[in-house]
Amino acid sequence: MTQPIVELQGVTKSFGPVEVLKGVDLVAHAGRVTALVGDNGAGKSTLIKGLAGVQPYDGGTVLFEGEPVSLHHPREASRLGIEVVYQDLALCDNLDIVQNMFLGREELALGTFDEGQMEAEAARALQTLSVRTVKSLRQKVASLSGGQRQTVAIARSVVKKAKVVILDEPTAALGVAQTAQVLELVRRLADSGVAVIIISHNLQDVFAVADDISVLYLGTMTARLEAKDTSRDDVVGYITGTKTMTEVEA
Amino acid sequence: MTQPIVELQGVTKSFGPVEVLKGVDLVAHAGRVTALVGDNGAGKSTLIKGLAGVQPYDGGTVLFEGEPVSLHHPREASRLGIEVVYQDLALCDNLDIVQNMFLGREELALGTFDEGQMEAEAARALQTLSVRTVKSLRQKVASLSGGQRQTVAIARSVVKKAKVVILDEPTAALGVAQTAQVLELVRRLADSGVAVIIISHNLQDVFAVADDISVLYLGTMTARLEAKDTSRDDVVGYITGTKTMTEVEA
Amino acid sequence: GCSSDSGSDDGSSGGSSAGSSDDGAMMAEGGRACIILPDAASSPRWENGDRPALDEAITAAGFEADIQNAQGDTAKYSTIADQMLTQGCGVMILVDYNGAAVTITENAQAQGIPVIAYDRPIAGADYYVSFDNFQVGELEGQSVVDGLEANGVDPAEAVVVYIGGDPADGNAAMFHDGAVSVMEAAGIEPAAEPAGKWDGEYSATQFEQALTDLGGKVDAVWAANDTNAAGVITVLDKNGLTVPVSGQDASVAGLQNVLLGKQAATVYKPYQLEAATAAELAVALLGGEAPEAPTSLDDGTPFFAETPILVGPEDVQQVIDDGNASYDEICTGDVLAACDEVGLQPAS
Amino acid sequence: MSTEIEQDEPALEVDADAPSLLGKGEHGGVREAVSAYLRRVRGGDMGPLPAVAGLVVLVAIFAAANPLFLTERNIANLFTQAAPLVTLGMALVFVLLLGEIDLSAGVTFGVAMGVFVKITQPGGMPWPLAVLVALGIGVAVGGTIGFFVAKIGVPSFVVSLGLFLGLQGVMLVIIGAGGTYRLIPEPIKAVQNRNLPPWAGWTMLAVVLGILLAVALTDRLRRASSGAPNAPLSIVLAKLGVVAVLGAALVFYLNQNRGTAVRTLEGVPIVVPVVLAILMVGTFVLDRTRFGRYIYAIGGNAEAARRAGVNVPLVKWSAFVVCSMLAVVAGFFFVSRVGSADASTGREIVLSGVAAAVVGGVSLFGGRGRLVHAMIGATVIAVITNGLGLLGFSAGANLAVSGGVLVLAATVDALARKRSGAIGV
Amino acid sequence: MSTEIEQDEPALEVDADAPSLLGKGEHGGVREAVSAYLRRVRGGDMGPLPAVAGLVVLVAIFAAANPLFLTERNIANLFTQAAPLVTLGMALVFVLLLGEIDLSAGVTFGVAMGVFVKITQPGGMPWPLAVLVALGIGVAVGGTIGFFVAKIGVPSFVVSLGLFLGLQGVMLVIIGAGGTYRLIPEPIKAVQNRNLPPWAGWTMLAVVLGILLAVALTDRLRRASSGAPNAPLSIVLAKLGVVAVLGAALVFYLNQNRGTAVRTLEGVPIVVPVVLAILMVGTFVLDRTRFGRYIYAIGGNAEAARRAGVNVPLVKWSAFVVCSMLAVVAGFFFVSRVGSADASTGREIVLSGVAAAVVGGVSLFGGRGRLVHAMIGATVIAVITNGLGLLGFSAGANLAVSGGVLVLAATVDALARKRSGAIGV
Ligand SMILES: Nc1ncnc2c1ncn2[C@@H]1O[C@H](COP(=O)(O)OP(=O)(O)OP(=O)(O)O)[C@@H](O)[C@H]1O
Ligand SMILES: Nc1ncnc2c1ncn2[C@@H]1O[C@H](COP(=O)(O)OP(=O)(O)OP(=O)(O)O)[C@@H](O)[C@H]1O
Ligand SMILES: [Mg+2]
Ligand SMILES: [Mg+2]
Repeated sequence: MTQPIVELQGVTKSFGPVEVLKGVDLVAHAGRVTALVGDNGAGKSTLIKGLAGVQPYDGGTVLFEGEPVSLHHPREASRLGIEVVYQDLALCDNLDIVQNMFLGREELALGTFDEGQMEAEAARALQTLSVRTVKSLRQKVASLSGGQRQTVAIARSVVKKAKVVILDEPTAALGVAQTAQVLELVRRLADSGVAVIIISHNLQDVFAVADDISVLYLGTMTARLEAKDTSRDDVVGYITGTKTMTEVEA
Repeated sequence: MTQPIVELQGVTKSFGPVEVLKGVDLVAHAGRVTALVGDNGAGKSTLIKGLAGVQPYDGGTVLFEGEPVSLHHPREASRLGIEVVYQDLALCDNLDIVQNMFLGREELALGTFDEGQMEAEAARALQTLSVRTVKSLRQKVASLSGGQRQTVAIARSVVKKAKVVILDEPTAALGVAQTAQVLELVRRLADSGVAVIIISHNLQDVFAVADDISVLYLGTMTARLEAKDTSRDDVVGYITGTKTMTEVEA
Repeated sequence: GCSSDSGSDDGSSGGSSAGSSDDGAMMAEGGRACIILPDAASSPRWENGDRPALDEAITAAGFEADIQNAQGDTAKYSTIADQMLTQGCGVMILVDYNGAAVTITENAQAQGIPVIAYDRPIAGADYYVSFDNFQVGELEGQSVVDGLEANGVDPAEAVVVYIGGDPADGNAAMFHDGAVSVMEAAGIEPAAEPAGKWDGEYSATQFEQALTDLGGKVDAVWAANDTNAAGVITVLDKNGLTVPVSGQDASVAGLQNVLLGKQAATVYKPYQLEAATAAELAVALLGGEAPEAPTSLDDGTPFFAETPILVGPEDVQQVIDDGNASYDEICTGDVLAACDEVGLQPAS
Repeated sequence: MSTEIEQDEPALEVDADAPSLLGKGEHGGVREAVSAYLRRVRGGDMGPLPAVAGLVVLVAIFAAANPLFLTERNIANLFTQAAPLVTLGMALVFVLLLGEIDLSAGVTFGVAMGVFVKITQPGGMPWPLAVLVALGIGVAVGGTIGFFVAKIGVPSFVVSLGLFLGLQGVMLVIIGAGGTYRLIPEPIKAVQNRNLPPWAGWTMLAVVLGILLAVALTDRLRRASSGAPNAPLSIVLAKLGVVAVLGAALVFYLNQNRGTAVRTLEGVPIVVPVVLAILMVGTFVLDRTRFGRYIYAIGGNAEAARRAGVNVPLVKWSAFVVCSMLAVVAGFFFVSRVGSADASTGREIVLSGVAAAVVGGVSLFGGRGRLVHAMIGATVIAVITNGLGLLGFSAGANLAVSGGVLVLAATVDALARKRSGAIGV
Repeated sequence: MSTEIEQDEPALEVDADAPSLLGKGEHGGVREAVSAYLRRVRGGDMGPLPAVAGLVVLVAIFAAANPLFLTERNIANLFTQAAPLVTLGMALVFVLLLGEIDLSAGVTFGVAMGVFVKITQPGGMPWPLAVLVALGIGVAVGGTIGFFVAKIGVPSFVVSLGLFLGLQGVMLVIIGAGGTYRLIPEPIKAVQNRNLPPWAGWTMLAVVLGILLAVALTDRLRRASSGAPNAPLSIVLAKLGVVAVLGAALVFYLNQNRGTAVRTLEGVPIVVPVVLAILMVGTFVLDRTRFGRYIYAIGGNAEAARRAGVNVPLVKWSAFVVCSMLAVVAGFFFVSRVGSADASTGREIVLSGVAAAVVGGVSLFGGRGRLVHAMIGATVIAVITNGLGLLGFSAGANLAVSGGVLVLAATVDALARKRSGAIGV
């Protein structure tokens, strides 16, 4: 197989006395969808926050396109082309939809904001995601429904061309149609050469979209599988710890 | 059929210019699980926030055990025996798990808190929900994972005996095992005579647990079905608005 | 009341306790003068005038001076006093700040330390050394009355605005009462007396509003000090008016305004006089004597009174000669001509 | 069912069933715009409206109590009296939006003015250079606070309180013997004490309207070119019309002779265009540049802003620098009014500055507020002082009434917001 | 796979696979407890540790600079000097925990003391009655602020600033311009100026230890009876032991004669047990009653508290009342020290009170902090004033140094928290 675009080697992370990641390896390849699954509190979000530079790892190595990189700040991840949709969404409630979608990546013209351009792009991104009920692009995100907020967060990650897109439970609050659109979006992102890492508890979604499945169990990676070679029951076994394996070559 | 425990008649709600609920009817019976489904932004959360007294309705009538009641404050709902798990969870990040679970309903002995009692009850409630990864009951909820937070919010609703339990997307962030436990909990609550209203986008879960299904579409109730008489595709049709019906007697 | 005899007893007992102490740091006790100044912002005199003057005089007599400033905070005032008493004092010179010195006086006297009330009266003090603040007010009032008469305005008819100081400050009340006593005698009724504060900007606003209310007509302003006068004068300038304005402190701006004819006069309180008297008294007390005061207050406190001086343009030279203002700072720019007119010279 | 768009970005498939949101809820002419605005207001999006309402009520009361209140002369007074507080309030908005506070803003300008007044004594530095020195002091103080707050993470309340104390010490050393120094440079004195000639007042109004029109038209062109819909031109023109009418009334009023029989006094006070310029530039920065946007974002959710790649410490630091610099400008208006600087200059004003912003509708918790809110709030406070000054209460009554009226003004705001039932979620 | 429990509540099925969380992570003896504590500290849960560290550093510096600093006499001074600020800081904690502020706390006690001192002039009211009147004034002021904040929703910054102004006006009316009244009632004077006899100091210590032990043991019994595990008794005893040793050292030290040869001065100042009682009762209320718990909940997430059925307005209102009442108590300590009250009493202290709480580790944004934090923070500030007072700087230098040291003290706290990398969420 080709060189992975992102490779984590033995990353660790503790919060005070609590060891959350105990030496985790993970790879993600361009053009493939890697699903990261695991029980609640297994450490999935912590793992990807480290990759996003939001909560730097305590130890271990991160290779990006084969080079070791430092990820101590979200800007560093952003510069490498890593885009993240966080589980807690991380939106500014006092800003509107367009402002949130372009935060940190505003379109400028003549030194000031090109609002028209941003609105047009935001409208297209939301349309892509089957958003029907939003009243206006200038609505503050504080007044959005749970699913609408999630859609805005996802749309944020596609308005900028990225090399790696990480989605932490992106469909948790989404309706049927929106979920289908997001899964389709994920597939298309991967097909266009982006490495996608998706965290989800919905194994149906995982099997629908993922190429590789990595299972995190209590802070250690207990399985690395190809989706086509495994089954739902197997994966559930790894997640709940009733099954263990020696690592496969992914 | 018996008298419904909760009955909404033509409730309406607007946020400034935006009409979110356009005269909605809903009934919930003791001992039955009523699923409330609908697209993102359909108004589900707004509907149940009205019932919880958090965001009072603008118009319409609420009957509780046949009597019209006023619901202008969460305490009024609480006094009637209505317990709610909110989609945005509504936890105090600076308090620990036990403190959050018993907020507003602390166990007192000799005029001060009976912490031992509360810890014991909290431990049992969490164990019921298959929580494995929480480090201590005295952990602040700010440091919990998404699923752990959701579990705490759900556990909150069961430490007090209620007549009506409302769950707004309770399994969105939960793992496989925890989801199963919550669905089982819902079933058992209903079996013990509680009226349960559950909001979910996961139709599989809905069909697994619900007796009645009500579909909200753009602020109007477009269908009221018995789960055993309908199918997934039908429900999807109502949700996305491609199907409409004259109301059935539930 | 405290007679000068008891002061003498206290002085000697302070000395004896120092002698009996085996702590090296306590040795200074008998020879230390502890001085608390009230604040630094209301007037520059405390830090720039009194502090060096007292320090010099007492140090020159071979004693130690511990001088601190309460910075307009009564709690801090008490803290400083505690700290001083911790280190030991042979005599205390206190400038009261909003009553903070009362308890300290009692505490000090309980330890046998005589207390000199400096510049502001303190109930129960052993001595009082001060300019007479009522007299300061009288001089201010006099300057207003004289100014009106010089302009040919009948005081009884004149439109006079009163811009006082902070009403919470006891001295402000004395300045006010002194000034009013003179002005009232001359037949002046206040045309407006807005709320006061030791604050130039606030005074400017209050005066501007009073002026508006008076339809832009004013004949004189009683301003309690130079800072307040400066705010008033700016508003007068803006309206193209020049009327007699009073003031005190002989600050640079005040003296300049006097020279320019924008301020009638400023009351000059050469604190060197005050400081010299207090220092002399303190040195005597440290040496175990109990000097007699020329007068006493109503409650019997021995009183060394100093006389304030009204400074018009011709009197500025005296302030410069005393070293309380510098010719170079005053006589610059537009003021230079006015300086030359009255023949001002740098201090020799 | 879905169409594909070819573009640079990863191919996105638009759901043709889903409507495009572009321009949704933003169409309609003047009438629609007005009714939409009214609905928004009823819906809780009040903006500075309650503060304006409070202002109108206050003005009405004072006008009834004293007929001199609405004279040209008093209105002109009001502008110059309010200018320092308005500017200080605007300065504080930059840090309040972050959820921070700067208690030292007043003494910062005190120190800057102490230095300025002292170095511009005759024979000293030329005043334009001294202005730069004063602004430099602002930068230094703001930079210090910003360093401790943004880089080290000390609460701004404590840092700025420390500087509030420390700078008073510095002030004592600077001002030293002599206590009070007269302000010498005529141009600085003129700011608060001279007026524009009548024609210049009209020119000022024309320039303001021209800028507003130019900005609006550029915006429209740009939006049109990216395919985003524009509100109807009539709305833009209507808004400008309102500004033009109010502005013209004011300029006309202030151009009346408000002097005495012997001495004319007329025209817009010089400070007015200066404050307007600060308001316009500042609003531009907050609304249309990354710096401004990031200030709002940090105030709303600092962690979200950080995750979006915003350099949070740098933005915070810069906001403190801007705040202190604008505070120094407020200081110039202040000494220009007083005509002198002493060791207590600026010590009292800062709480009023914060109150001005809050009364105008700026949130102390960050993320909500605009410069114009601070301006309106400061005007409310200035009107209270001004009006009470005309009524000539005693000090005790004056203080009691000021405090009471301040609370009432804020109550109007709070009640309006509450009645409209604006609940965040 | 699962067992069923019979109970009143809706039947719950416990997942036997899932571990019970009861007592998890809370076992172990003294050694484990210490190492767990150290890990918690490294993990960012610093509590008041940085403030204590700052305090120790400050004390070391001042002790080195002046040998008198550590004398019994100065330590006793320190207690009485710190008492008003400590109490005011504790008062403010009640509102700071809500994310609110009370700028009027100082003048509130000013007014109460003005009235108290005036009505207890010879021939006036008996002092115990007058104490009730003063506390009643606290209730009235706190109730007023609480009404505007909790019921109407006006920001507390503005309401309390309004009262800060308004009450000064009231003060002027009560006391009269320039007036000063001496404090007459001996018992009130004694609080700050007399000491407990040595035996009473030891009794006080014994009572404190007895209460702590009794509370700890009741807790253990109760926990045991509901099946919740208890920490080993050794930990409880070890903690009590530390308190006993520190307390005994202090009592012993303060019982030394610190007077002059002619006049003995010994014993714990009376104010110390009073402040301790307030600390203990207040901590009890905040930690173990609904009122206290709800204050934290509202400060953490007011909407969540509201949804949980907490009567948010009532709790907020009560917190303001408690704050003002405790402020009045601080006022008694203040006048007892100063010996008189005048129209400016309490005008300056409030910002220091807030700074004390913040330096000690109380968050201005609500939800985080304890009374003991305010106590430590206030002690830091009192030590600064006390220590600088011994060094005899000029006013300018004194102010500059105080400000600088305050910022440094806060920096220690911020750096400690930062280094430990405590990130929320
Ligand atoms: N700041 C923190 N301090 C202490 N513990 C933390 C902190 N953040 C996370 N944890 C703990 O680390 C563990 C892993 O959390 P994480 O959020 O990574 O879980 P997750 O796999 O994303 O779970 P979920 O599926 O519920 O989102 C949890 O037990 C959580 O309690
Ligand atoms: N405070 C508010 N102000 C304005 N609009 C609001 C507000 N709260 C909700 N809305 C709007 O009301 C509509 C319904 O919101 P609601 O949260 O009830 O949706 P929902 O059915 O729960 O959706 P989801 O499945 O995404 O949670 C949405 O379009 C939302 O934007
Ligand atoms: Mg997670
Ligand atoms: Mg919802």
